[in-house]
Amino acid sequence: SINRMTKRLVQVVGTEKLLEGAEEERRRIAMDLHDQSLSDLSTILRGLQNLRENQSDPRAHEKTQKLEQDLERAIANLREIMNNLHPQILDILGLGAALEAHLEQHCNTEDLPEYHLYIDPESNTLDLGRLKQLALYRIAIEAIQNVIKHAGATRYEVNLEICEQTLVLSIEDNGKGMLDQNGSNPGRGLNNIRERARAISATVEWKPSRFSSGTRFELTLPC
Amino acid sequence: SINRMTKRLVQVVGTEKLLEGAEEERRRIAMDLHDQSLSDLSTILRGLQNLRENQSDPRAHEKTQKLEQDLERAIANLREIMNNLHPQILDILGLGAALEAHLEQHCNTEDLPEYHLYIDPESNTLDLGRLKQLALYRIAIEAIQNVIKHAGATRYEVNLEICEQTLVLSIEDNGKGMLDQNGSNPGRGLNNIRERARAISATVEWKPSRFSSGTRFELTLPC
Amino acid sequence: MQPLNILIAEDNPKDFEFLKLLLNEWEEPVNITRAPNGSTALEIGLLRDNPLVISDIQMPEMNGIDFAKKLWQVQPKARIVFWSQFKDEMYVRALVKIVPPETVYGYILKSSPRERIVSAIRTVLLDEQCWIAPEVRKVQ
Ligand SMILES: Nc1ncnc2c1ncn2[C@@H]1O[C@H](COP(=O)(O)OP(=O)(O)OP(=O)(O)O)[C@@H](O)[C@H]1O
Ligand SMILES: Nc1ncnc2c1ncn2[C@@H]1O[C@H](COP(=O)(O)OP(=O)(O)OP(=O)(O)O)[C@@H](O)[C@H]1O
Ligand SMILES: [K+]
Ligand SMILES: [Mg+2]
Ligand SMILES: [Mg+2]
Ligand SMILES: [Mg+2]
Repeated sequence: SINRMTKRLVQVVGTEKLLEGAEEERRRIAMDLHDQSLSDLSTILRGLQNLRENQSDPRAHEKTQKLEQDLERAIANLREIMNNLHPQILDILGLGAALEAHLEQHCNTEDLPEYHLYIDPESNTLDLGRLKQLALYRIAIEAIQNVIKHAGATRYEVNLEICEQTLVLSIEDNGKGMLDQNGSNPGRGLNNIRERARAISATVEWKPSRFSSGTRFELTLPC
Repeated sequence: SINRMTKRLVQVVGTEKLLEGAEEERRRIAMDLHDQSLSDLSTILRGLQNLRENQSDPRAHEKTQKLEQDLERAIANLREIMNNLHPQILDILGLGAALEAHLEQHCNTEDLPEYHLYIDPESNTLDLGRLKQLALYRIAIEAIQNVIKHAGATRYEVNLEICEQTLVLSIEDNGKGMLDQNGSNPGRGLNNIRERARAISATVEWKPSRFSSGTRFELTLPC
Repeated sequence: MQPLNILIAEDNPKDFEFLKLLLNEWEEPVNITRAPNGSTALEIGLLRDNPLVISDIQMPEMNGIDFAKKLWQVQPKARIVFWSQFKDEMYVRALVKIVPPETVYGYILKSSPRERIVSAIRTVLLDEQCWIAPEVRKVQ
């Protein structure tokens, strides 16, 4: 009945708020990791360095150095986990910088397709708000992930542009193109992209790329 | 129009899946912290202990001991963050044990109202599945939090019971009772409880407690 | 002298390597078998007489507590030392409920000093006495 439907619609908003809350909490936990754990461990690392420098026994010196290296690795690891939880760079340097950092850290190896990143300088002046920015970031990451996983491309472009009051985020590859999905796809990626886009009132589309083959993923957001 | 409403309803399911995905990811990140970070740091801690034992210079000995203590604190801290992200105890020991652990760790101080916990032994035989269990846990934590924050109670009871194929989770306080909310409440707690309950098809209710004053929060879930 | 057969249930390779090095330093010859999760550990444990086990708690497939419960149902004399990152008393309390009467077991933390880990394992597996880490001992 209409009545029940209206009721459910009110609930949708609730669920969306819950999701927002979840993102906020991730952000908080990432900050805890950063401000507490990482800073504690960095202090300990400095303590170890100081200990080593004053160590006269060569065996103790060597052991201490080994511990330092282990701790450096553990810190790098924790940083990675923290970043996974919430990319703090996003809050500090914005979407363009966060995408650049992600591509450099995770997509810049020989065995992966070559990427070209273009960030419209105008995009830096945009004040999207934290949640929109985060949604755009997560959408871009999944679209890039899909290119790497499925497209069989040798190159792709990631663009963030502002055209006539509209933000356009596109990821375009020269791979094999998207096949018709016959409802049999068990992945969550495309659905998540659609959901996140909807939550921030953006439009998404997958179409043939301007390369001779491949897919262009395009998100537009009036702003 | 009906058409648009139906479309939005389909989207609800998407949003709920996104939320489930978010919980799964938190769980995964907590496991990473557990398996990587905690394990690395424990290895380093043992290394420090070993270093100290072989240290002849008393000043170096003392410094190393100080570093050990700092690292122990950092590890404890990380455990807490990990737990905040996803209570692993829930997956291993179940809902009753997880609630008991939470109450003991966070609600067992002099300045907080006294609690009484009853876990029906039968509840241990229940196989709720990970997501339902997690929703119940988060709901209980928020209801307990609300008692502490708002009720002005001197005692409360937390009960997890099975009555005739139905799980009943109740949190009952002897505080001032819930005032009529005139839509002005900016908190997210009650709404989150309702959303999480809805997602697992549970019913929730706030009513007068069986004490002379106060609130009884009750969740029922057919199982 | 017959070697001691010790089964180690541990999913984390680094933690397993640490235990292996530790046991290999003993004077007694030891024969180590590794199971990367609880269900494999259970399969192996069920085939042994009075198995000696060191088990992690958080593992894929089957966790250490469920593994112990199932093993003790069939092999009530199995001696198990749990070694874990979990510092919560609840884990020991859960073990108290499932350990068969007269069976000894141990609970140690992975962050404990090496010497303490060694002595805990020896106390349970060789001296047949319980050993519970002081951090979680309040329960008894
Ligand atoms: N850039 C692309 N090129 C070719 N095919 C693609 C591309 N992006 C997505 N696809 C196709 O769309 C399907 C669905 O993608 P989706 O992201 O939903 O799932 P997944 O990547 O398989 O799994 P998940 O994202 O949940 O890890 C993929 O299996 C793939 O066949
Ligand atoms: N056990 C209780 N006793 C008395 N009042 C309560 C109790 N639980 C909730 N309330 C009332 O309900 C209101 C709404 O609670 P809710 O959890 O939604 O928000 P909050 O706790 O104020 O903020 P948040 O949960 O977002 O941190 C509270 O402000 C309080 O007035
Ligand atoms: K563990
Ligand atoms: Mg995908
Ligand atoms: Mg609240
Ligand atoms: Mg493990």
